Amino acid sequence: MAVAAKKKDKPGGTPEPTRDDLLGYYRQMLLLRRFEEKAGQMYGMGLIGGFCHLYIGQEAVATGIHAALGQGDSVITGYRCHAHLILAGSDPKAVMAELTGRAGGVSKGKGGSMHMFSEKGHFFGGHGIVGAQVALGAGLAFANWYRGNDRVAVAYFGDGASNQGQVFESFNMAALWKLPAIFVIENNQYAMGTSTARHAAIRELYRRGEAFGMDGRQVDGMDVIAVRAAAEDAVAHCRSGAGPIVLEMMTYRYRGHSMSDPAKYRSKEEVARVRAERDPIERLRDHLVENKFADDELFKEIDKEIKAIVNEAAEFAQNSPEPDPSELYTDIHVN
Amino acid sequence: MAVAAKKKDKPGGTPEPTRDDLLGYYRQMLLLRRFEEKAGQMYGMGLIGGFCHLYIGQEAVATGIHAALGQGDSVITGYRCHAHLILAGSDPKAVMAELTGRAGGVSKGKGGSMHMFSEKGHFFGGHGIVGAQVALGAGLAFANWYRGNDRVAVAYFGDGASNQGQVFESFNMAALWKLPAIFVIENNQYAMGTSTARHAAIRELYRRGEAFGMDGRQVDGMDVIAVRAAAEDAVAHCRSGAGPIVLEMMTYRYRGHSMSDPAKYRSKEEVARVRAERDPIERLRDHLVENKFADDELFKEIDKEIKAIVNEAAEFAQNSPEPDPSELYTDIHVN
Amino acid sequence: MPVQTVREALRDAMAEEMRASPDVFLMGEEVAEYQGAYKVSQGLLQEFGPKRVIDTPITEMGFAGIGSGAAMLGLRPIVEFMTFNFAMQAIDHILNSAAKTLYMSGGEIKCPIVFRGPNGAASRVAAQHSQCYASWYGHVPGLKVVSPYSAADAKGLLKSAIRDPNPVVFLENELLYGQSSEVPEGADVTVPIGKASIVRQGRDVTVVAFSIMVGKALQAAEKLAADGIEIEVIDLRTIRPLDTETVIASLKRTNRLVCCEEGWPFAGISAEIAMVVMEQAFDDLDAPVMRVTGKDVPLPYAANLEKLALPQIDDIVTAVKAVCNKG
Amino acid sequence: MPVQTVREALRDAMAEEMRASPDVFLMGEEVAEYQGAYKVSQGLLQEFGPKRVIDTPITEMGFAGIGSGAAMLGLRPIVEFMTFNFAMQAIDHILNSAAKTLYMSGGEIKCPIVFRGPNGAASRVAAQHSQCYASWYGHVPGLKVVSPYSAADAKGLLKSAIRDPNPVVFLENELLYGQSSEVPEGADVTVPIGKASIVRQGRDVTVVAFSIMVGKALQAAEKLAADGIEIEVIDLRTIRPLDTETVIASLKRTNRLVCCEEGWPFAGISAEIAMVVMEQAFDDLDAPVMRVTGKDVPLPYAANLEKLALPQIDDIVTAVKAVCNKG
Ligand SMILES: Cc1ncc(C[n+]2csc(CCOP(=O)(O)OP(=O)(O)O)c2C)c(N)n1
Ligand SMILES: Cc1ncc(C[n+]2csc(CCOP(=O)(O)OP(=O)(O)O)c2C)c(N)n1
Ligand SMILES: [Mg+2]
Ligand SMILES: [Mg+2]
Repeated sequence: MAVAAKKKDKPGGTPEPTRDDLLGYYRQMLLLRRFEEKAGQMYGMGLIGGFCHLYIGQEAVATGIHAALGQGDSVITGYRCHAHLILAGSDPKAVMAELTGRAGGVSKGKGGSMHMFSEKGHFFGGHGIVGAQVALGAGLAFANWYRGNDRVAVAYFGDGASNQGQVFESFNMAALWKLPAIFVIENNQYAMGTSTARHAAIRELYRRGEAFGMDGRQVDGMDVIAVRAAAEDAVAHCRSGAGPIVLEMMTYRYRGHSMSDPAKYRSKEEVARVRAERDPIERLRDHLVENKFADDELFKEIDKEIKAIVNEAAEFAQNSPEPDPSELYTDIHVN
Repeated sequence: MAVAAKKKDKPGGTPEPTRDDLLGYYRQMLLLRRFEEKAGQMYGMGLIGGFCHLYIGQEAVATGIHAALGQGDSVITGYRCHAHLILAGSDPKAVMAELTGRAGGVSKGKGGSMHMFSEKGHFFGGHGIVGAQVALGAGLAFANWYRGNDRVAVAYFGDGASNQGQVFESFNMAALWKLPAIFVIENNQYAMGTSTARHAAIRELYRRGEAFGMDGRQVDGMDVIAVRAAAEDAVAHCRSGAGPIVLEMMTYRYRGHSMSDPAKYRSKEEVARVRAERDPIERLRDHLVENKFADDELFKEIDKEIKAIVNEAAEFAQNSPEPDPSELYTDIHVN
Repeated sequence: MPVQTVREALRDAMAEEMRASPDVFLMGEEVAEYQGAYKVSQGLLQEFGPKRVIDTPITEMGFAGIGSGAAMLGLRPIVEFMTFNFAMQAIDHILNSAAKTLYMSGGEIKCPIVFRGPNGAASRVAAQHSQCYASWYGHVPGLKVVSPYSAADAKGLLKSAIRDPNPVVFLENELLYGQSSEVPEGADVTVPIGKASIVRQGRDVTVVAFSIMVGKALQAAEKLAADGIEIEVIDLRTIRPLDTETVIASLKRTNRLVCCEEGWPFAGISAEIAMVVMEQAFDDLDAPVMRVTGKDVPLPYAANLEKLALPQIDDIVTAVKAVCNKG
Repeated sequence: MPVQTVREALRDAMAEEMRASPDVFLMGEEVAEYQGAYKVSQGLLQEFGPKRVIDTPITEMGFAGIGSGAAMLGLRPIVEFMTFNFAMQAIDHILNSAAKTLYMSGGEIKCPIVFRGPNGAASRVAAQHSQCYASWYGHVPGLKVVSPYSAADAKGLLKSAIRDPNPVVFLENELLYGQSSEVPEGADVTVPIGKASIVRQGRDVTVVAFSIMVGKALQAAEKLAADGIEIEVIDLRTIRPLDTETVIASLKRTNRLVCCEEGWPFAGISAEIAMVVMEQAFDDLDAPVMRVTGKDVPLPYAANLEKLALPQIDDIVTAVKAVCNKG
């Protein structure tokens, strides 16, 4: 493991990821996966209520994009938000405690799985209404544009959400005003039980901005290195003042839409095939091994490390008290 | 005038307009123009209230499209609807009486200039909310598709309306289900005071359906023959089951957005130039003369005929009584 | 009488009306292949095929408009919103297109459409997924607004709504879907829109409720009966037109009134009823009308806070006792 | 004191707040080059330039979302709707994004935004352009809802709304834009949100109104005074939070109450006030509360029907006399 990777320039002009970078992504993706697995278990135990949408399978997307962002760039997404929040720097303990609805949760237990935020981490939710985050995300980009800084805003949304009218309204205004917005479509092939072919008239979702002259790119969203590279280009594009851009991330979710979805609309084989052939964590692991950046021992170490974090989060989330009843009437208004 | 024009086939496969066709369009366009001019006068006299959006300058669009439609095809548009309603067969008297809010109005005086309908004429309004008619129009097409007949539905909307999210939502569903919908963008260069360049990120509005694999065509909307030809192709496309299509009609309105708009956002010269060079009625007149289809005498006759219709309408609209007070509580529900 | 869940009753109502008229169809997110997000449309795709049971993209504004347009051309759409929270994206069409067009057209253009789906709080789905829209839609002339409690009413009222030549907003409740009660058989059995139902008779206090609150009121009735207080429970069933006659007649017997609703208090259904009582039965009141409503806060996720935010059986008991002591 | 139109007062409020903070900006349809569809933003583009006075496409949902997002990142957007009828396309963002996020985030994410524009009926614009949204927005916790009558209140309240760290829905009235009244000078003069104002004192009947109905109530007061009836006119000014204290205190003096609003009756502001009176001042009533509202119909276009549909001065006079005769 002593071999340090040299930062090479890749075609886009930004440096290739180093060994440390890659090991970092591996750690992050593994944390996201284990965190979600634990959340799934806790849901099964009745410790988490309501809707709970897991990110399992899609880890490379948020991880790769996050790798390309800098301090002060903003992020927003929908209800499938645990991963994005953790990457934005929130303590897994507080995220898990939000899922259990406890006082120690990031939203004091008042938002739950779908509505989590971190002002410090420039993470603006966690929104339950499909499509809403796209206009809000354009608004975050607008604020940066208005202030004349070089910050960008990333709005994540699903393939299903990409049909929403407000997405197109936002694209038009973002393109018209050249807002520094990166619109990331997490195309996991399904909107709940409806496959892309059944909800989108044509399936190349990266083309959704063409009517507004917006560039779009399709990216292998199961390859964290490819995601990072595309994100770096997109960030550079936005920071240069060239306006918004669409990234369609081809990805897949292994679990049901939410914990209550048995996912009968696809075959077990389809899921198994993706897991076997495209799993983002396995692929990065292979890459790390091939490049001799890591060995079994290190992976074991990381496993242990991650397990500890997740267990600690689960424990905290179960032991954190429920919010004080007086919290019912706080945070309705800022005073 | 004895020379009958032979119906020739034009490239699209449908016959060229005959002399009778052309004279018919001339009559229709002139009626629309004079009707609107009269409405403008009556507005100035305080006989018409609220908002009143005139169609002056755009006559070739609705006239040319109407020429391509058959019995049972449906039409819907926005608030700039007097012309479309008259073409759908409503009596100009009843249309003008609606503008004055009288019992003899097509909507019994309850809808006014922006909300007029004709069930018999398959004309579904007259809608005051920008963009709403596009989804509703897709619904009319849906009904035909559902019933398996070969009727089409035309939804007219403005360049400003073409940015509305529900337009894209409708496009997607129309394309996904292959609905027989003709989406006609009446691009008159302005949404109220905002020029296309200032409200649309790219100005080729006929491309708005591309992200859904929908065909789109740009048409000279000041040339009734070109409009008719494009409309015939579009109707044939829809009737064949090929799904929806977009027609962008390049047109111009001579008056302000509504009667209360002084239209300071453009120069008098700009308007004068269009009037001089592209006026749809003048152009058809020239065409008729060139082809020896009509002479001054006939034009005078037509003028007189139209004037009589419009004057009669104005008279009726002034003398029709106000609706009975009991009408306040009718038509809230069908019983 | 056979016993059914509300879910089955709603499904049967749609199936029967779809059998009766080829113009009736169902569209919405996940209504076809998925059989409904809450399985309300179970089996409909299989029986009626994909042209009459249609999965839509997640574009509420668009498909509410498409449904309304199709209704204007004479079809009888049932538009399912996965929940009514998402209908806010479509509300312009529900009001401006569906509710107002008949009037604006002087009676020319009809819009026979049903907008249905779960309304109000489910379990732990927090602020964006839990709003009650009864008073919003109830506010609007041109709409009919229905919100049943029992399985029989769910079926009979949904059938009436589908047959109604006007736009109807049909507010269901997710927590009721699994509840069972007796449902009369026969494709001709309907329940009229606009009629409340006295679901328990009592002489002491009139308690008005709708949807899930009817169940809570009935449970409160048991508790109160143990204390010797007999409440009359009225299930409004329809929000617009509101059956004020039944409410006032009951009030004239009991002289005391408590109104229950799950939604927020401000300008809610309870407020409307208080106003109607002012107008029609002020002198019959032995005590002021009281309301039991959701708290005036966005619904929190935490289990303990959620319980505090929603009106509970004991809140009804307390309010009933309060109006009894007073006056 | 200088006299200004409501239109000028609103413009000055925006201009002063934009001078005071670079974070304040105005966006909406035709607000910049056109100077506002109703000329409320006259001169603002010239003073502040196109980055702070922004013409948007006709995409209410999109720009309400963009505004809300910008507010979450700390800007202070003023979002103008050409009229509030068009805000129905944006209402999901007003509620689910702007109003609920602070609560859902446990106080983490603020959304200091003003949604403003004309509300209710203008003149002869018919059903789709004339709705009053006071009770809808008033229903919703997380929002503040303001609806001024006078020029001074329009200015002072809009300044407060812009400075408020919460989402504020600011309901103007097109017919009032041209009305003039005295406006105190000084960029520091504001009017607090949440405080009603007694605009005429009287001992006999309390008449509550807001927006354009305040003027009608004041005119009714003149007529009634000629008949020896002195009404106290309260201008609510804010719908949420409602200043029930001022209303109840007045009612305790007069013992009679008439509520006026232009909107539809069902579950309106009047209904809410009737309920509050039930809760807080039942024993002070010498007569039932009465309401004077718009008729329960979509607004018709015809001049005579429009007049019948909207509440008129004489309707207030009649209602006041009715509550005087009673009890
Ligand atoms: C406006 C709206 N309509 C419907 C829903 C219910 N809903 C939640 S998630 C979802 C599917 C979204 O699919 P997609 O956008 O592909 O995102 P994914 O869940 O795959 O990440 C639906 C229908 C909602 N929350 N909001
Ligand atoms: C949703 C909505 N927003 C705003 C308005 C106000 N409005 C009416 S017409 C109009 C301009 C529309 O322009 P365009 O679509 O180009 O049609 P045109 O008037 O040129 O025919 C606007 C902003 C409205 N009626 N509905
Ligand atoms: Mg998806
Ligand atoms: Mg235009």
